[in-house]
Order: sequence, then C-alpha cells, then structure tokens
Amino acid sequence: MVRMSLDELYKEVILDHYRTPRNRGRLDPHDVKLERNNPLCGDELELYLKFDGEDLVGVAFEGKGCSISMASASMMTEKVKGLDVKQARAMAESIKRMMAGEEPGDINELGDLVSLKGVVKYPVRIKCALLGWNTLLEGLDEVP
Amino acid sequence: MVRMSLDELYKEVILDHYRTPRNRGRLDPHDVKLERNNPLCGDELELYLKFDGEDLVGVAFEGKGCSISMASASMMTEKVKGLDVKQARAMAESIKRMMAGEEPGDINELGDLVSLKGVVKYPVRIKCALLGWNTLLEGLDEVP
Amino acid sequence: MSLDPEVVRKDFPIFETRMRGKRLVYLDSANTSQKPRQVIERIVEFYEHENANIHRAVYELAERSTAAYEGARAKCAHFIAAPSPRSIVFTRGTTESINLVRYSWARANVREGDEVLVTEMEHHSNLVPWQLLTQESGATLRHLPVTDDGMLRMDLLGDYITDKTKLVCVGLMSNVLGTINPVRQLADAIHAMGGLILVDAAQAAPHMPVDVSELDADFLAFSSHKMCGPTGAGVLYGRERLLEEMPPFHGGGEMIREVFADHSTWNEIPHKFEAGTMNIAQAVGLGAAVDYLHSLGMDSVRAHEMELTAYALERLNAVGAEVHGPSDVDQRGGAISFNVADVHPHDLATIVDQEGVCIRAGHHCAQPLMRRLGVPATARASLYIYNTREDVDVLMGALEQAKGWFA
Amino acid sequence: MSLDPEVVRKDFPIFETRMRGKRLVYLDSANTSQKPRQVIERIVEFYEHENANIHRAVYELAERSTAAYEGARAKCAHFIAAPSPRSIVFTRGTTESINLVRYSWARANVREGDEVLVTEMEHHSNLVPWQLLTQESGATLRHLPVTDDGMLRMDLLGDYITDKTKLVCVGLMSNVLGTINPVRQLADAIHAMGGLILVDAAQAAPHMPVDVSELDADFLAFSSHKMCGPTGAGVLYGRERLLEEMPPFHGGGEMIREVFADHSTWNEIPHKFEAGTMNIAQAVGLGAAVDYLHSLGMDSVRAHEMELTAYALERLNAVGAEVHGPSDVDQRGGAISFNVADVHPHDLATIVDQEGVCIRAGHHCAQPLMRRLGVPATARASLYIYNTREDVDVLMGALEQAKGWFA
Ligand SMILES: Cc1ncc(COP(=O)(O)O)c(C=O)c1O
Ligand SMILES: Cc1ncc(COP(=O)(O)O)c(C=O)c1O
Repeated sequence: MVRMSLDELYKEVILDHYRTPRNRGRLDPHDVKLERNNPLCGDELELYLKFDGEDLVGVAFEGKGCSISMASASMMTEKVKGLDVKQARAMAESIKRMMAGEEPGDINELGDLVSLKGVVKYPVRIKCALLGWNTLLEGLDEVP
Repeated sequence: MVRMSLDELYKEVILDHYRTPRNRGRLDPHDVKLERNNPLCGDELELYLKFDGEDLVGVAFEGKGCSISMASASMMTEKVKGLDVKQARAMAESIKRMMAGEEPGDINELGDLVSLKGVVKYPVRIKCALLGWNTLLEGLDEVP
Repeated sequence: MSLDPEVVRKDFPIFETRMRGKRLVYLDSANTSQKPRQVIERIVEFYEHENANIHRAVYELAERSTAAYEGARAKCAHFIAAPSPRSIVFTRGTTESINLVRYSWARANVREGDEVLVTEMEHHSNLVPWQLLTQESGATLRHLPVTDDGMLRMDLLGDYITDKTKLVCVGLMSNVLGTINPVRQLADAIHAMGGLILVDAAQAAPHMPVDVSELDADFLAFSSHKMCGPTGAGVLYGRERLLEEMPPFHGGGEMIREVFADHSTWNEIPHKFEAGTMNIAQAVGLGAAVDYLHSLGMDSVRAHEMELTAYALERLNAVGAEVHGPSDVDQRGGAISFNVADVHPHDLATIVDQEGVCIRAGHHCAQPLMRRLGVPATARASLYIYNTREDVDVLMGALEQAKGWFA
Repeated sequence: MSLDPEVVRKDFPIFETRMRGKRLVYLDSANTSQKPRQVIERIVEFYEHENANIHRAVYELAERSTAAYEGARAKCAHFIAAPSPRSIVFTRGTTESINLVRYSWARANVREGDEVLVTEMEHHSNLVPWQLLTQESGATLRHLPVTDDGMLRMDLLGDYITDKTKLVCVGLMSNVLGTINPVRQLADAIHAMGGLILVDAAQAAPHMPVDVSELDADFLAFSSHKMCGPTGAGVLYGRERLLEEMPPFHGGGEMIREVFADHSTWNEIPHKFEAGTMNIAQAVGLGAAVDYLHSLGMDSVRAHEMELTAYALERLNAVGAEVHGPSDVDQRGGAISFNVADVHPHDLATIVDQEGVCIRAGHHCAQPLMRRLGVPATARASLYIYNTREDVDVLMGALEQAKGWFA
C-alpha cells in the first residue's frame, strides 16, 4: 500500500468545504429526511431533500464527522442541487466508481469532486467520503 | 516422554488376566451394582459387590475394554475379595498413588498389582488401569 | 496433475521429527491434519508484519491486517464455490459453526411439533447440538438409519423427511466409515418440503472438491485444522438471504451498527456474526491452507486418497481386519475404521505407536454409530496428502506385531 | 525489578518493520497488542513438533499436545490466582467468554422481573449480550451511571444493586477512560444480595496484577490477543461450583461423557464447556504469553505504565487536548482517550499515521459512553510494555502537525 502525501488527501478545496460547509442546516419544508451514520467511526449525517417533480430543488445536511465526510457531503449538496433524479443518481454512481478505484466517467462533470480522488489511497476513509452519497442514493429512491 | 519397551506395559501377568479374567460375570445376589465407563475410549465396566457387615465377601465384574482395563479389574477382584471396606479402600488409594507416579506404600501387599506400574509411562492408559479401582471406591461408599 | 506424497511430505516440518528414532507415520488426519511450512510461515509473517486489529482502525497496519483477513474470507468462499464472501462467517471450527446455526437460526425457526433430522452416523458435533435444541424447543429429533455397510437408508427418506422436518443435518463424509453421503438428494428432498439442510463438511472439505451450489446446501460447516490450517478457525457458509434474516449469535464489538443503552442494531453480514476480536491470524492461516490445497488441486488430493485407500483396504482385508464402511473407494474417503480380532483398539494404538505410527482408537465422537456397528470402539487409520504406501506398509507390520502380543 | 521498554521492544519482531521509513510507534495496544518472539516461536514449535488433537488419542504426539494445552490452562489459572485449572475455560476471547455466561448461566438463572446491572462505561461486548439476554428473558437491564471524570457513581449503589439484581457486569479497567473500577466493592454489594458478578478483565489482565480471590469474582473474562498472546484465544474463569451447575454451552465432541440417540451426559469441568476441537495452538501461545509477562513481572508492567501514562497525560494537557477519564494514574491504566479542538479524531489518526504512529479513532466499542461524554468519537492512544517516552514525544509532534492542517 503506497501512501501519497497528505496534500493529496487534504486538498485545499476539501479543507475549505470542511471549514465552511455549504447548505448546512435543516431544510424546511422538505420531502425526504434521512439519518445515516458510519457505525465504525461514529460519523453522523442528516440529509434533507426537496423535489419539484423529478427535479432536486433543495438539498441540505446536518452532521458531525471528520473532514472527509463533512466536506464530501457539502460538495455533494452544491453539485446535485438542480439536477434531476436520474442525473443525481448518475453522479453518485460516478463517485462510488471513483472510490472503488475505477474510472469515474466524465471527469469534467465532476469538477471539484475530483479532489476526492485522493481518498482512494486511504481505504478506511472511503466510507467517510461516501456517507453523503450513499445517503443521497437512498433518498432518491424515496422521491414522492 | 521416555517410553519403556512394551514388555513393561504388557507384562505376562496382565496378559494372563486379560485372556483369563477372574471373577467375571454377574454376582447374584449382590448388594451393590455399579456401571461406569471411560467416555474417551468407550471402555465399560459393571461391578458387583456383596458385603457381610464391613467385609467384602463377593466381587465380580462384567465389561468390555482394552487389556489394561480388563486385566486391572480382574486383578482387583482377586485382591480385594475378603478385605474389609477400610482395607479395600486403602488398596485402591495405593493403586491410585502408584498411577500418579508416587510411591504406592507397602509394595508387598500389592503383590501382582505392582505389574500395573508400567502403565504410568503411558499417560492415556492410566484411566484404563483405574476404571475398576475408581468404580470400586464408589461402590465402597454404598456399603449397606 | 498427480500428487507425489513424498514431495508433499517435505512441506511438513513435523515429518522431520523422528518418533523414537523411527519415521513418523501419521495416520490420524481425520482427527487433525499436520501443517505445511507455507501455513506456519504465513502465520509468523502476520504476527511479524501485519498484526493489528481489523476493521476498527485507520492506520496502515490495520489496513494490512484487514486486507489479509478479508482476503482469507474471499479464498474460503472460492474454495467451496460460494457465490460471495458475504456468505462466509469465520468461526472456531465446525462445532462452533453448527452451534451458531442452532443458537441463531434454529432457536428462531424450530418450534414444538417440528422435526430435525440427523443421521445415525453423525459426529457428536452434529448430533448433540440438535439434541439440545429439540429438548429446549419441544421439537422432535429423528435419526435416519444406516445400513450394515455404512450407507444411509435412502429408501426410507419418505418416512423421515416430511412437511414437519425443518432441518436436515448431515455429514458429507463420515469420520468413522468414510462414507460420502448423497447430500444433494437429501437437499432436494428437504427443499421440496420447504425445510433446510445443514452440511457438516468437516471431513469432506479437506479431502475432496466441495461446491455449495452443486450440493444446494443452505448451511455448510468446516474446520481449518483438518485441512492443513491452524487450529482455532473454521467456516460457516450460509445462504446470504438466511444470514440476513437470522438474529445475531454473540453480542459484542464489531457485530453492531448502533448501540443504545437498551437496544442495538446490527452490522451487515457476515460481520453480524463475528462479535469481538476474531481469530484473525488463524483466518489468515486458513487462507494460506486454502492456497496450499489449491496448489495441489483438490481433484489430485481426492485421486491420491482414493488410490491409497484402495491399497489400505486391500492390505487390511489381507491381515483379516474387520473394516467398517463401504468397500468401494468411489463411495468413501480415507478414514478407515477397523477391528482386529482379539486385540482391543486401544492396545492396537499403543502397540503401533511404538513403531512411530499414529492411529486413533475409541468411539471417534460417534457413540450412537458404535452401538449401531455393535462395537465398543474401533481403531481408525485416516489418510491424507502426505501419506504413502510405505506408511500403510509400516502400519501393517505394526498390526502383525500387535496380533502377536495377544495371540 | 523495573522494566526497560527499549529492551522489551527488542523482543517484538514487528518493531523491526519501519512504517514508511519511520519508527513504528504503536499506541493501540488496548485494541490488540503486538507479539513477542517468545510467543511466535512457541506457536511454531507446537505446529512443528507437537501438533495433534488433544485428549482423544493414545499416541505420543497426542500426549505432547495434551500436555502443552493443559499446561497452558494451569498457567492461566496461576496468572489470575485461580484456585484450580478446573475453573479455567478456554474461549476465543473476552466476547465469547461473556456470551458463554449469557447462554449458559444466565439463560438458566435470569427470569422475568430480575435485573442485570451493567455500567455506562461498558464495552459493547459486556453490554450487547446483556441487552439480548434481558430482551429474551423479560428481565430488566440497568446502567450504573458514570461521573464527569469517568468514575462509577458508587454513591448510587444502593439504588442499583437490590435483591432483584441477579448479575453485575463490570469492566475492571475501561478501554476508553482507563478507569480502574472498584470491583471488589461491587462484588461485596451484589454478594450481599445473593447475586453474582462478572468481571470483564480484557483491559486489566494485560496491564496489572489480577487476583480473582481478591476481587471475589464469580466470573472473569480476558483475551489473549491483548496480552502478547495470539488472536483466537481467551479465558473464562468461573467458580468451580457455578461451572459444575451450569448447563453446557456448545454441544459437540469432547464436552460429552456419554451420547445416546436422544440425550447425552456431560464431561467434567472445564471440558464440559470446550466442545469440538479447541484452539489448541492458541491456548499454548497464550500460555507462552503468560510466561512472558511473568518474566517481566506484572507489578513492573503496571509501574512502567503508570509512569508513562503520567508523562503522556502531562504532554497531552500541554498541547491543549481534552483528556477523558481520571487524571490520577493510581486510578487508571494507560488507555487515554482525548479530543483535539477543531481536528476530528479520524483526521488526527490519519495524519499521525503518516508519522508511523498508530492510534485509534472512533467510539471504541462504547457508543453509550460516547453519548455520555458528549462526543461522537475520540482519539485514543494506549500504552504497553514496549512503549517509551520517545513514542509519546513522536505522537505529540504529530498532533501538532495535525493541528496545523486544520488551523
Ligand atoms: C473492556 C473490553 N471488554 C471487552 C473487549 C472485547 O474483547 P475481545 O474483542 O478480545 O473479545 C475489549 C476489547 O476490545 C475491551 O477493551
Ligand atoms: C464429521 C465431523 N464433524 C464435525 C467434527 C468437529 O469438528 P471440530 O472438532 O473441528 O469442531 C469432526 C471432527 O472432529 C468431524 O469429523
């Protein structure tokens, strides 16, 4: 197992989202609210989704956790707001592929999210990075 | 663990008792009948005791087992018949001490039984040699 | 690829030990097998370079140990052609695997009036748990009889497998008779009734290819120590759907998702069944044993043992021993129980031990079968990959000697 | 005799491994300890010269393995000053030991309306089994609270230990707070009410002298892997009288006396609780670990850790970390949980790992205690015989770096 230097993991954009999370707080009214956690480390996440038909018009989160889980959730909310269910799901799947060490697909679409790629070298942290995305996938199944 | 040669274990007197067991069969009438076995190897023993007051006037056994367990039981019946409860118990305890590698006490009293001494070098066979004696000790507790 | 036991033997350091100056002739592998250098070294390597607790920590050493442990799980899945590592639960061995099914699945699913079917040739480890279960639940324990040649009475299946039967518990290979049982046929019969089958593969897994899909097994158990692996490890295979529905077995660390003061939720399978610190180094060692057996090829292992079993049966018959179990090597493995007239098995074992030969004497944890065979005990020689014709010859010489003592 | 950790360190081959070119600073021994050469070599020796199944066979190899296994039992008895090896049951570890008491003793003795008392600082392995038991039996589970400094609320004992309390389950040393609990006082209180006490000594046994008579423990559990021994082994101590009365745990080979088709009788203790092939090599390895610790002296082990804990607490306070648990080293062991403002424990662990430092981050299998402390997770550094001041210094340097990243 070769480690990169920490700069690869703690990229500036990640630290930025951790220090200043976007879309943090309750979303009211909302259509879906999900609470999920990472049992191994205690990271907790509450995700709020609001739909207009098939479109995801509101996304917000609350939670406690490490920089990777919180930054990843914050970046996610920014990226998926405005997408439709299908697009959001595709993006979540791309991220999961990236975390499995595969090619994520269209890199341009991912934008900042590519900064999460460094996590792949830290297997135990992958679950942190995916907490938000897995919760999103569950939430999308509940679109009213 | 140093082994002696097999002659030490299978002494002629032991083989003789195995081939021609003494006091084998049911004893009727009897005061005490006990069935015991050695769970590890399946040796089985039925012991019959008949008392006259404190005196052991009848001893017989039935059973299936290896040469050591059967010969030891056979030799026992010969030796303890006619003893009183206290003497019989003392003899059983001598044999147990001998099997624990200690000095058995008065060797002259043991007579042929000393031939069981070779068993000490074969730890797994000690239980075989003691099956009869342990059953006897239990039986003596039931003297009417 | 055929297997040369003299070459295999060189992989096993214990054969460098001489027993009282004599070649060690180890004929008790059905009891426990010897361990090849490859397995011993893997365990040492683990302790010297990877040792850390698994799943729990974020540092690199813990990543290594987790990878080693989960890698072993994948190897075990592959070994029995299980559809996914998720269906592989690590245990201490076959006995614990079976008791896990008893405590978890059976306590929740077997009720008064139900039946559990075992066979007359089961090992105590696949019998006593079901006695305890049925006593506690008020269910009935039934025993499928065995023929005089040591085969299951398959003609009686209709009577023994009914819509009351919730579980059939059967050994794939008998540790006393060597018999290879028609497990697939039993699986089909019980599945037609809506029940499940638990396969005790303690004797089969080390000696022949085992495929859970071909057997259509719902549960299958085996032990590391009988298949070149360390003691203290074993596997319970379970269908994923079943494992998911089953309540947990032990409570403790790792098997939980969230713990509150008065209740908890459970981790995903197979972790739900792996409470506390597991036998990590032993699972890794079992993985190495699987690799070792794969390198020989399970087909070659089986072929070697069939050939050697045929030879041993022939020689035993020639010395007039009474051999229990099937005589056709297609229908049996290399655990050979026998009696020699006038010589009690215990005496036999002691006498051959003087020649450096290890065989077992006793009831082989199958007392009800001993009663069925009408013997208080048998001697058993059991063959494995490192046994040769020479080993069988030494045994035969020692048997002749034993007969001499009691002539 | 005082202990020199730099000398001790040389006994542990893993410290020859460098982590990314750096000295391995292993501060996760409360999770699992590293293994000395003496233990690893003993295991190898067993497999190379003594490997055979125990109790079952008459040949010399089996005598050797039985002697090694039973010898290890005697060593374990001596280690905790148990009156007899008969009171020592081998298990896979603390978690299995506790679940054994749950399945065997508690299922037979705890009824609806009864109470089981745990503490707010118990490890999941000493909590979840009692949740499951009380849910099944209709008994009530109660939790003795913990003070803000991480001590048991002994002032509340009168409310929590009553004539309804059948069992008190308490850790002798907390794996999160380090707290050494007043177990003898709890034992006296519950014994006065006619109940029993189970002591989780998973953290205590490796780090301080433990004496079951002094503690007046009815049951006591510990794990091999935390005390220099192999994974896959542990001990349940039980009072002989209790073990004798208890129903068996697993059904299988070795634990029986006689087996009939539909019922069985049981072997003597402790064998009644050791079904199937046990973790033989692991028990032998645990015996070697006991020898190793004895050679250092448990008083010296404790003295070394007290000194080093005092140093670590001082340094952690100096860098402004919030340390949980008692600050007086007389009242605590060397498992030190802390939080560093602005740096999540997970990030902390990842960053110090880059410096070759292994610490643990998370809930440490004690989620209810985390809620009590009001933190989602903590970082934990835990000390053992091979840790030095230098190790603590390296950790501190790494913590400073971590603070830098999130400043
Ligand atoms: C206090 C305490 N109890 C119980 C356990 C469980 O021990 P094991 O995982 O070895 O079963 C641990 C260790 O994880 C512990 O620290
Ligand atoms: C057929 C069979 N089943 C079960 C067992 C029990 O296996 P273990 O002792 O490894 O738990 C054995 C071995 O002793 C066996 O031969």
